[in-house]
Amino acid sequence: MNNNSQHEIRFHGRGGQGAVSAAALLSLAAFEDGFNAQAFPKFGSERRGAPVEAYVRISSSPIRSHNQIYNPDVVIIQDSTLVHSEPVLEGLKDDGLVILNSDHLAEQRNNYSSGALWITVNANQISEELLGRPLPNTVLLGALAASTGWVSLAALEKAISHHLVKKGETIVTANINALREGYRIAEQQEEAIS
Amino acid sequence: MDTRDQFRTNVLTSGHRACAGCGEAMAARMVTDLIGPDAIYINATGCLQVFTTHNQQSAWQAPWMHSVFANSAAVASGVEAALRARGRSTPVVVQAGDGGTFDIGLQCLSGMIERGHDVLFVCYDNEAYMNTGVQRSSSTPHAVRTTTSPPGRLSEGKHHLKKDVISIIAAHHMPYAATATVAYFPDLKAKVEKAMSLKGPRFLQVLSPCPLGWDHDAALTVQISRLAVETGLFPLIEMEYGDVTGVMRLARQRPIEDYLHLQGRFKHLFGHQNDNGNVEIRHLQALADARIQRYGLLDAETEWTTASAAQTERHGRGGYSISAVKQEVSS
Amino acid sequence: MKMLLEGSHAVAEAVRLCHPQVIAAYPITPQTHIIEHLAQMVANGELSSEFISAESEYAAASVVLGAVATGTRAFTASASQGLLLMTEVLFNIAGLRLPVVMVCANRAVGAPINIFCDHQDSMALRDAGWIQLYVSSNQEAVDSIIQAYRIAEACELPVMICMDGFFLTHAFEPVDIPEQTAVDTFLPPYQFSRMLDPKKPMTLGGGSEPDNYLEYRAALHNDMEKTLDRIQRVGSDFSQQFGRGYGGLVEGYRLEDAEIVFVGLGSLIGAVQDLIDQLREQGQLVGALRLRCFRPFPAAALVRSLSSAKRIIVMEKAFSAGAGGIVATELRAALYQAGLSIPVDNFIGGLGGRDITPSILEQIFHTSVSSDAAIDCRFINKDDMSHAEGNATTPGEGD
Amino acid sequence: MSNLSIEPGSTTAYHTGEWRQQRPVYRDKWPPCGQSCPASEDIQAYLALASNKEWEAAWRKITERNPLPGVTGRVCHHPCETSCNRTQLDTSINIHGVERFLGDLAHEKGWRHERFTEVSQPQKVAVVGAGPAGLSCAFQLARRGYPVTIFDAMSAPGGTLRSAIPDYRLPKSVLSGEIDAILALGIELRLDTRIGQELSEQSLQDDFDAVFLAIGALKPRSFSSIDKSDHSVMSGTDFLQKINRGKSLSLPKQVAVIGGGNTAIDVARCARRLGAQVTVVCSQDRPGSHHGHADAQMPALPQEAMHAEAEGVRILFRTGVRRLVRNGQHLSGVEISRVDQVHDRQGRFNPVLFEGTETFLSAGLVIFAIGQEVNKSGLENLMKDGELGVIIGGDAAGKPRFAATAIGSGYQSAMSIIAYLTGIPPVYENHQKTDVTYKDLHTQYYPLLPRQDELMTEDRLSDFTEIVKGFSQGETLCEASRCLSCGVCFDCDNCWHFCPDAAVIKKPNGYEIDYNYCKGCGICALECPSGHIDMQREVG
Repeated sequence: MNNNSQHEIRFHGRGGQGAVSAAALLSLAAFEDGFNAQAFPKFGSERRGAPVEAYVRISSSPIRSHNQIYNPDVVIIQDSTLVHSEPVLEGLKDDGLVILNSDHLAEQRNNYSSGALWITVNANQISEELLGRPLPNTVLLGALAASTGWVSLAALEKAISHHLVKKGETIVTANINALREGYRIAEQQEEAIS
Repeated sequence: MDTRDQFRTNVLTSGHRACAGCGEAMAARMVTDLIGPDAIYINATGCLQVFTTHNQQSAWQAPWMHSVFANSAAVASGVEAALRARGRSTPVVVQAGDGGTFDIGLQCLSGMIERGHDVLFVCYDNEAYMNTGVQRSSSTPHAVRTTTSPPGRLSEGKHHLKKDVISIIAAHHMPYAATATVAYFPDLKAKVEKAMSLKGPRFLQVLSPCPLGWDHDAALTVQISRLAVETGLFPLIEMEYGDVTGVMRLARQRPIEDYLHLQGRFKHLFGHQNDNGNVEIRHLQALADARIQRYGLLDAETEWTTASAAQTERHGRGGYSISAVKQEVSS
Repeated sequence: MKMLLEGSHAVAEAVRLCHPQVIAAYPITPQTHIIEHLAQMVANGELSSEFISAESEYAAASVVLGAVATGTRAFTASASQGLLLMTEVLFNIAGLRLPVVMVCANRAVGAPINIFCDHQDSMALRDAGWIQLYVSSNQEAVDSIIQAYRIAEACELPVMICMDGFFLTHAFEPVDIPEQTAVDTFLPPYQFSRMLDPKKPMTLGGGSEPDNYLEYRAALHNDMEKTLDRIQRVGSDFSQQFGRGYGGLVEGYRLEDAEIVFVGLGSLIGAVQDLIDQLREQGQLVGALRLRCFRPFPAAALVRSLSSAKRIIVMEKAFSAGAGGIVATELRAALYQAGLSIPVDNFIGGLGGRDITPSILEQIFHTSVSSDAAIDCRFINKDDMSHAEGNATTPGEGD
Repeated sequence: MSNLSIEPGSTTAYHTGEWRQQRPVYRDKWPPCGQSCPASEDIQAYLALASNKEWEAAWRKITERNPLPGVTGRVCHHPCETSCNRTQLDTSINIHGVERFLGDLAHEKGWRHERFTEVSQPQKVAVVGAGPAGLSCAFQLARRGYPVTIFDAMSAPGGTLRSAIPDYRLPKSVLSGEIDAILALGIELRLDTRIGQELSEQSLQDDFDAVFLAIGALKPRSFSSIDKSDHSVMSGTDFLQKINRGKSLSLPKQVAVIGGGNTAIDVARCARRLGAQVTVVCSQDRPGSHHGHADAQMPALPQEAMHAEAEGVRILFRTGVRRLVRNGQHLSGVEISRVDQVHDRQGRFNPVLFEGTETFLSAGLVIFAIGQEVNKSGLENLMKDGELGVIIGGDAAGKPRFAATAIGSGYQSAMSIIAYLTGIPPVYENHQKTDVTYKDLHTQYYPLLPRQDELMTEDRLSDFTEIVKGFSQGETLCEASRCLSCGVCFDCDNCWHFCPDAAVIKKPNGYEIDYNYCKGCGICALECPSGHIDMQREVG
């Protein structure tokens, strides 16, 4: 992965899938790890099912820009159908990373060949098993942590505990389990690729 | 401070520039005298504000503020919230005209009531925009001549009906809403006192004749206010939580012409070649009849009739109220 | 304590520290999160305020008007149509000299309706008699709210903190939330001097005549101008106590020997500063000046900071239809009044939430330096944007 | 920034009174009750005091003019009630009921009259006649410090009040009580003293600086034109005197009373109480009847006539006596006829009888109650015109023969005597006041409340006990409170409440208009219930 002092992550999802929350959790975790961080949604009113974008900047120096992210280091795609309808890969750095929520692992990678590294996680299935409904965001954050190392699993767990505290211990635990599962799968895949 | 009168504070004192015989000045003086100086008064834009605070002089002898036309109920909400935050229980009173109540101020008033602010909102209803030179408001009664509802070849004055604002207000399911008018001081007094004894949003609609806009002799202000009641055009009612809980019954119903004749704003309805004017007079009579029927103003006579409400209290010299006498006699 | 918070949440935290006894608001994107957080704090018992859910922004402004006149500290927030709906009341608050503090989560104004950021809403109220501070980060928003109460209460004039909707209100950023004790020291309890009080009855908001109205309004202008000092002083007091400062009225960036200076307001300045760094690396003598205080207009401070510039580029997210960029126009007047004839290029962009990307900023720079005559007023239109995303050509002429 | 708030009440620096074109003025009017009262009582004032339960003050207000309220409350013909404006609203105030209550209460409580001065004036006044006029005059003089001696031919004071009014209308105890209270002011009373007999005219003139002659009209008008015999015939005054002296009379079964005045009715009712069947022959119409002239109505008080009829007295209206029917000396009855005209062209009482309407009325006794005349015998010198220091009053002055008229006459005479003695002319303040009629009132402000009348005893005929019961305190209060206070402020606060300009200032004793601010709208005048406020054009 690149060694720039600033990382930019772009989330693509649909309203209700938790892309904005995921961005917030990621920035919280990075902040917990001692970095400067910034998270914000692509602005608009929230409509369930509509395409959603969210952005995260992680940096060792203060972040001054409030621009949206046009050249991300990482793109996290929470819904594989978006690959067909939205310019999800636009501006992705040549050596970027795509983390895709899908059950067709190889196929996706082949159809959209680029210089980027693709990690595919069946986050819907995992979240369905662990959370009882398809909420892929924490699974994918685990995958991000595993494949980039920009944030620690511990910091993400803390962010989840903090952020979801109101939803009760069961939800927190399930999400942490989902996070860990995403982390485990991505770790495996990366090993397999490399 | 003006301390000429040892029997009251004169919350609204002399030197104000209302027209001679102003019903609103009279009503406001009555209401504020009954509430007293230990209250905070918020005033909407209008005649009352203009004639009481002219040229760096104020006729008010209580804390008083005017902000703008439409927002008095909201300002009062803020005042009341601030008092609550400071642990004070100073009463908060809004004074507004019919424009500031029926029309431009209705939204803020509705919000204030819905949020349950402990505020008495008093509307001095003179049935048009008098401050700007007599334009029709939604309080202007049917067939009235104003500068924006002028009678002409195709018109007999205002086409639309007077908005039934008391019902709108009472529909908020609020503690107290009542109508009153200057002619019946004992009734007005009872209503102000009742309103002041309650908590939460309260509303008083006080019919206040305007010699200028209604085009009547300055001395007739009280007389016309009385006739508005006695004809049935302006029922005096009390509503609590949306239900009518009190009406002042009429000792007798006066024909509508008795009321209309005294006022220039209805003059165009009389002495017509065609009978459009007569139609409108009959329409006004029908409106009065309908209100009498709706509120049962002529139903079985009770103690509380226009006659008894108009009765005078006797103080000092020969001072004995008739109710006290009755009590004495019966005991 | 340093935390990573959504901007709206950070604002709510700052408001909480100032102990407003009355809060009134009406929801409007992108301000809504601020009042949601405050409502939650009140519901949780973390903030002892009367929270008034007004039935309109007009009423919300009126509620805080009444509350401050009754001797409490109060807060409200709004944006866009809501702010404009408040207009009458906001003028009135200033005319009554009530120290109200509000946040404007800057948003475009319809039609067409648009919920995203620009400055057309607060700029439209520039003549209302409110002090307007435009902040560039959530940290500054937090700090400025605390300062705003002190300024407002010292000057008996209202203060509007303008923060970019979404860019700031919806962004999670690290923010240092000051300690309550520190804020209490900085901001002692306050009661309005002309308070509505039966013990000392006074008449507020009485009528005026041709005879005296002008003197009232002239006094408003003069008193507004006098607040420049106060804003500066409160800024330095704050910086002394909390170790953070924003220059008071204006904030310069690499101005030392700058010949070309970007001037802007709000959160855009971060991207501008990034560009300055980049251009400086290329050897360009550029700098940036952020206008923090727009009302009162800090003409002297601007002239002082810009007197040695050769060219000034003003980036604005608002305009006066039929007249052009507002800041540019006022800046030109200030420079002219000071006898300086520095060309001022005026670009209007970022309207309705459109991002002013780094590459657009760069193009603006090049367009500016390559133009002989000063650019009066140019809208950065869609063609410019598409060009910007593709390659670095100059912005189109179609404005 | 001090100008951002305005001082409270600062508009008072601006005098809106300059706008005014007319000004309201508080002005006491002269209510019709007081105007019509022969004794000039300030009725409105004492009703106001009574309505405030200030009983003693109310009694003192009456006794400023009338020291015999217990008497007049019973026997007065009360023109005040006839003129009362309230009659047009619902029914008149029962003024006499209040008056009687106050008189009786004073007696019960033992309230004493006060002298206005403790100084004793050097001039002495003689009052001849201890009837209502004489007592009234003596009372007024004594209160003002004049030594007064009353002379009366009778052996008890009271004049006709005692001799002519039966007990069932005026108990002797009431009369005596009030007379005693008058005499308690230090008046000397010399009874059984006839001028010209026990005391000479000359010594009266020598010993006193002024003389008031209130000798009444006691001589019964002669009925010799009808019948010369005096068998089974007597005058009403003689009859009443006998009864009032407590003489027991035995009457024939049927008695005819000739006359239509109060004496006739009193006689008839007394005779009724003595067990006779009584018929009154009255040449006038029934009071309140429609036909005929107003002064062709029976002069007796309507309610007295009603009481009499209720007690079984038969009254024949428009009926005159042609002759007495005798069988030798023995009286068998009266021949009566229908009356055409009561008065002749000169307005004198001179009934004309219709021929052919004669009827026979059976009677064992005929009592003539056809009026009295003044008996001047023994007083011929004093009663000469223009005699200095002598004033004639009461019935003797030819005034209408009512107790209240006599009392009023006594007051006026006392004032004249003082004016004569001091040389300072008397002041009559009321005469400068204007009238107040029903249309001057704003009756909307008065609740409708019916008049209360006194209750009657059930068994009236068995003896001479008083038949009309007095008011209770509550009834009195209620009647007093019904007073409209015509033309006189009763502190209702209307002007104070209604003034849109706070230009009416309330004071402990009424109101004051602050003309600095009054804009002259006229509302106070229009809304004043009692018509106490006048509007005047501003001049200059």
